[in-house]
Amino acid sequence: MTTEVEYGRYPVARLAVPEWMLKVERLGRVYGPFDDAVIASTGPEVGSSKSALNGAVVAAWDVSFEVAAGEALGLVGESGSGKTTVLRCLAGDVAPSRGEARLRTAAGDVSMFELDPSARRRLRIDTLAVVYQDPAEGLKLNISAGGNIAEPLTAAGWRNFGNIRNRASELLTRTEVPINRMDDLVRGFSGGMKQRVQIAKALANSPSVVLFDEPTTGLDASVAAGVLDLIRSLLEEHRIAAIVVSHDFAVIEMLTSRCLVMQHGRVVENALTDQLLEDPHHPYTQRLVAAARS
Amino acid sequence: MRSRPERLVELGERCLTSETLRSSLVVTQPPACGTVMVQVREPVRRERFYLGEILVTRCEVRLDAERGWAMIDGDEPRAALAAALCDAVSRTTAEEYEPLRLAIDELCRETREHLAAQEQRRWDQIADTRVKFEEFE
Amino acid sequence: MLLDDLINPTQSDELLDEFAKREIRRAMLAAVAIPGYQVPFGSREMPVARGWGSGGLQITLAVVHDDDVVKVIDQGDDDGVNAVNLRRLVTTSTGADQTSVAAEASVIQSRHRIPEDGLDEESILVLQVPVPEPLRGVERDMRELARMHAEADYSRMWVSLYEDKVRNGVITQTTGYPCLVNERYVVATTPIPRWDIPRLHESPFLTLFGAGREKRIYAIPPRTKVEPLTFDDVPFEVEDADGASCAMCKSSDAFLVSLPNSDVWMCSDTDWCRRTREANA
Amino acid sequence: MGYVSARGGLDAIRAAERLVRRLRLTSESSWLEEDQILEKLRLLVDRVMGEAGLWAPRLAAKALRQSEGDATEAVHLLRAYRSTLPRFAYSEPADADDVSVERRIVPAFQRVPGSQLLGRSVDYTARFLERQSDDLAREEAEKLRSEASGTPDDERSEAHADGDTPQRSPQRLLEMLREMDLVVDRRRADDPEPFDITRTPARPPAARSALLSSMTRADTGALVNQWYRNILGPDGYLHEVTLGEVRHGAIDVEVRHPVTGLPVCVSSVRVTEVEAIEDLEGVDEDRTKFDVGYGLCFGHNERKAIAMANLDIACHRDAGRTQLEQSLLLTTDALDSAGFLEHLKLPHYVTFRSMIERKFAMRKARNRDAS
Amino acid sequence: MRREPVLDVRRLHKSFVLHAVSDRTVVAFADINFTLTAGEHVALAGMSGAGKSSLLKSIYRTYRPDSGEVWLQIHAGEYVDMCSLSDAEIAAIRGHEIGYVSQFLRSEPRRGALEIVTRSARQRGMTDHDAREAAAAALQRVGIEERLWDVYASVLSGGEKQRVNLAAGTVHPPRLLLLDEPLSALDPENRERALALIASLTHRGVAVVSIFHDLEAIQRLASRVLVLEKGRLVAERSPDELDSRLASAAR
Amino acid sequence: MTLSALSSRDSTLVFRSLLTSLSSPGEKVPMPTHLCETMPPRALPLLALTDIETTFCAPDDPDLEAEVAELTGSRVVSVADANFVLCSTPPPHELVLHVGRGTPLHPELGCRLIVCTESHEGDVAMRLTGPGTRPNANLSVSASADEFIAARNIAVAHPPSGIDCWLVSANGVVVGLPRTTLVEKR
Repeated sequence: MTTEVEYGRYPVARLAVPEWMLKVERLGRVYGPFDDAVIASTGPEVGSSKSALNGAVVAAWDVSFEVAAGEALGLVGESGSGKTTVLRCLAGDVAPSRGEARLRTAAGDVSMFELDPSARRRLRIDTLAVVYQDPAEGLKLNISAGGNIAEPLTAAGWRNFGNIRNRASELLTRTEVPINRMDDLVRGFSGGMKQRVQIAKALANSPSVVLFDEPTTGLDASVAAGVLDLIRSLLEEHRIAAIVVSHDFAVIEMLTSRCLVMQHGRVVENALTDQLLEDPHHPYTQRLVAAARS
Repeated sequence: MRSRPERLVELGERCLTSETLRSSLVVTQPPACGTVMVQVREPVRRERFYLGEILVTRCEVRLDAERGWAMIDGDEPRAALAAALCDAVSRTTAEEYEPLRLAIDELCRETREHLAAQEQRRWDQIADTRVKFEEFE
Repeated sequence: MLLDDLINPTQSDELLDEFAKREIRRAMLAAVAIPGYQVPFGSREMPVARGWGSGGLQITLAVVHDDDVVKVIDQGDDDGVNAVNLRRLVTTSTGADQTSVAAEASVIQSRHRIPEDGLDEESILVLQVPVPEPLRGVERDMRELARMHAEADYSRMWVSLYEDKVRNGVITQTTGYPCLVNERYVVATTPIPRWDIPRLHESPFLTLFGAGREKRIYAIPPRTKVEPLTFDDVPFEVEDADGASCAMCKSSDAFLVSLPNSDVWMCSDTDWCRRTREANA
Repeated sequence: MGYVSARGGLDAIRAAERLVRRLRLTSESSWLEEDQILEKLRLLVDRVMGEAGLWAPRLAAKALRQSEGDATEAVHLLRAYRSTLPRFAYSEPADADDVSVERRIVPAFQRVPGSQLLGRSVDYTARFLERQSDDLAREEAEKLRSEASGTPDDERSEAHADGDTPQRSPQRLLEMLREMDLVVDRRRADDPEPFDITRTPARPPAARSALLSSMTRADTGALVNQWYRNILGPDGYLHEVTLGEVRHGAIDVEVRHPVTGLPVCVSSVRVTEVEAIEDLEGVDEDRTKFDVGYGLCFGHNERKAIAMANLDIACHRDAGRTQLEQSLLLTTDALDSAGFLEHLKLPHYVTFRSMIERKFAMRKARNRDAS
Repeated sequence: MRREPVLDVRRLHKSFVLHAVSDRTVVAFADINFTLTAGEHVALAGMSGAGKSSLLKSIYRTYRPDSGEVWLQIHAGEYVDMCSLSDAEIAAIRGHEIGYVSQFLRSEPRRGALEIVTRSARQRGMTDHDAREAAAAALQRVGIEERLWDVYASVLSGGEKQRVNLAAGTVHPPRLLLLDEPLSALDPENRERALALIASLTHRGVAVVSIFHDLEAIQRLASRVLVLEKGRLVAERSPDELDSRLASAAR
Repeated sequence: MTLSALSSRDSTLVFRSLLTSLSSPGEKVPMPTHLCETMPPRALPLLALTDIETTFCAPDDPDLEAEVAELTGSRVVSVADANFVLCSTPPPHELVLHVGRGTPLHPELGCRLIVCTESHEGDVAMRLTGPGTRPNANLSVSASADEFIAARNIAVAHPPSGIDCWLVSANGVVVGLPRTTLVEKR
């Protein structure tokens, strides 16, 4: 064989890796009183996120990750694994029990969980957007598509009717919502169309981070494919740092480059998406992948 | 304070017949209506809350050095003044007010008896409405 | 009765005890210091129904002394039944004088109008407010409403204007047009007509708003920015009477109301109308 | 001063006032005595005092007479009068355990220490309208009066000797359940100052003391409706509770004497008190225990106290998830709701004019778009 | 002076633990060592299941090796060990330095060929404009007609897909090109074109590790052949030494 | 005792002076002369506005503090908890930064600070802008009040929370500085 070089001989290159936009450290959310013993009494080894000691539910524990601009990170797991809890903590809908989430903003890094609620809500206007599984959560159904987009715009200080209309129609066009539906109430839209409007609204103020919570679950397969495709294009185009929560490997494979696999509130595996699909290590991941491939 | 207003007024009038008393009396706060907010401690959390106000008449007098104060139920200016007067008199030590002090003691005793009798009467009326059960061993 | 000699039975005309007035005054001072913010206060029950001006009445009673001259109007009318009723209560309980001429009044209590003229730096305008919360139409939960004001988060208000304009071609808000005061708080301008709104902006006089039922006092100090909420490119429109003029005084530059199903218009400000007629005569 | 009363607004008002007063005072029947109202319309007086938040039986009777029996109007008269009064003091905290009962039932148990004491209640009486003539009624009254004075003492003592003697302040069921460790213990260690709804408007999220005060002063009908609609109404999220206790009785009001510093009893007020036992079934609740709601109001008004106890526990369990609290705080006051309703009778022609103007503006915009 | 290697694979091991089958361990390959310099083309040969594809995927880090090192040159004189890089670093390296052409185009719904190849070029660090031009040139090189450029790749024929794949992998010459049966579905004309393309890349200094199923391709392109057997590297041959037996084994 | 309780009418008059002063920041508003002649003017705001339901303190004037408490029933509490704080001389930085400013949800809980100055004529000229101020509204303060204004500016920097101030001169002229007034050195 040809190996003549000796171990360690190579000068090691330092790689330029895109810097994180969102960095989550040791995030945990427990429902009910807890201490170390309660935490230890839950998790994949125990087979439950509910403690037998006091019934507390450790919905998520010790979740850490980073996402860079232009990168999409997946959170995979079955329902109840804790992935949506993580997303909701980041969205500000649920208060974490522990941990830190740092967000890079134009004004410098902020520790999201340390912000007061109002500062937290301000982040949601133009820095961190969420696309919920249920469009009813992210949209006001009895308001027009344009009006839904006008909300984040006016929150960000837009005060010109014509400019708001133009921006809304631009976003709706980009998300492939027929422009003649702009003034119709969202209530009358199909599921896929509602989801597109929700995405348009999320992008209204060009956020740097977007959280997707099962963005295509509940949509017909063909509609879902269209929405996924749209999301992927938008992620590439806007260099958004995205977190995609899904139980569906097809979604994860399509959108993300890296993934965390969660089970019973813990991260059991953490790898590149193609690695997880082709070379899953954890028994739970192997099971999930086998199920997805069959 | 819970004596019947007419009895208080009677006694007040009697006090005012004393020339000495009249001359050393100053009504510092004439009888006036106002309210008292009723605080209740409830049993579930042992928290206090405000039940509502009650209407009272308040009066304050000064008899020589003695401060007399009264707050009585309802709109009863005369009775309140009388009660404040009695309150002041009851704390005096001067010999000449002794008869008044005795009369005040007497009114207090009478009031206690009256309230007790009233209470008993009410109780008697309702005692029969108690549900009786067969005794068991 | 000897006791009676010591009792001085004075029947008071006061409608408010002294402590209540102090509380209302403290709330008013806070309202002036934080223009547009709805200051909660322990609104007392008045001899008039909640909704008949109990808030405005409490403010007036806490402001007025016997050197004041008061004008009380309802819909611009000094002789409206509610105006008459309130004027009677104010004057008898405070000893203040009364007038129908705004320029002569130091305190003007009004329901739903600002007099057409006569208000100056010496005037205090007291407006009766039935519903003080301008955001009620877009949010029902009071916790959320409080938050929106605290954070100046009025985007949903803007969305409702957007929707209105999209759906109806115009902004259909009628009276009580929401305004942004001092670039901070959105207020309900009571139901005064849009006609009166521009007069709140940088006005020479102090305006005090009293909502008795909802137990809120707010204020617009003199010389304060008051902007009706509208888009930069959608002009704010006052009521248009299509060139009509008052059947009695011929004014066309005053707020006019019409008789049902007719072309007959009349001034809503009756004293203005009277004075105009006298001047014309 | 320039004051010109061009039209007869003031005259018309005065005439209306005179008309009401004359017809009230000169009606055919004899003058309605305060005592009559106090004794014969006892429950109405109680209700008015409760909703007014002012215990003043004589004034309440006067108010009812003046309002010709309109309870809400009477409440208004009392409250407006109260606005002219200074508040002299806050009473010493009265302990609800010291209520001296005149009626006490415990639906949750058949036999309880201290007995079931039915007291003066028509709950168990068939509701037949008594149609006898006034003369017959007077006759019966005379007869009863003479009998009452001759009630044999031994009969009474027998009643007392039978089994456990009824107590004036029997131990409450809540205490017994506590001894059985069946109740979630929510007793607080601290002692926060009560919220005063007459000084600060109570708005959600509010302290429980604010809710209790709001409910105790609420319109009886509104409170009952609030309870009922939360069982059958569109948001139906209330439980049907088991009543632990329903009591009616008197409690002393004490004020500290400024000179001696001792508490002095200035009055005794009658109250109705209710404990509502709630079965817990929430995921975060201790299902092995009960929780208890509490109601207490002026006078004899069981409907209000029961609704209040139900809503107290409902509100606690709701914990701000729905707008129940806001409903209770903001929509149950008799004068707030009635006053706002009545303001609709005021002239609104300025607002209406503005509304009409917008209708035409909308049409114009629509025509513009169409063309 | 000896040329520095572009790739140095050392003591590389990979096995799979199948948790669903009583945690059985299956060895993919073990103790693989070889180096590759710029412009060198190494073909992997061996029976099916010998571990060829696994080795390729382990170098690309789609598989996570159990142990060993994969040193990749990324600048003159500077290396990274693919086995010890973080996920984010791998992601950065992959797009930039390594081209990977598999047998099958992973179906990307609603993407045209031009878009796919352009994206790949952008990942190599080209500007949007340059990437588009480079993509067009790459597609022309592999013989995809312009009328198909905007057609969703998922509806193209197997051979067309494979060519799109090849275009994407080679659009901007990577430092290291990994080829896993890139020609299997091509007709003779296009196969010829692809072979020429790969050969030209090698000439331009791209290091190639490949798996071909036919002897002719290996002999035309490879400078060396590494023979794997049951996961072991058993021999190194020159392409000329390959006999038809081995070639068929490579299949 | 130098103070006496205000009559209903006098309370109204004092209140009106205070209302005018807050409505027109910077304007010199006299308080009723007949009261200023018999009592220290600085006590008038407290006598007119406080009662059993308010809290206050006068940290540098304990005698006056005790008298006001007795006359109005207002409770004496710490600087941080007081609804009203009276300072007989322009207060130090720490005190101003220590008084309550309310919260965004309840800005009305911010403290009212009554500060005595010798007169409203000083060496340091300030320009006032904001709601209620007249064009060219200004204020002249002494050097010691200058420091107080600087601290006040910090305390009102995060609206709607903040503090509202009255500067009361020895002769009973009051100048209001609500939190919305921007005070800048000229």
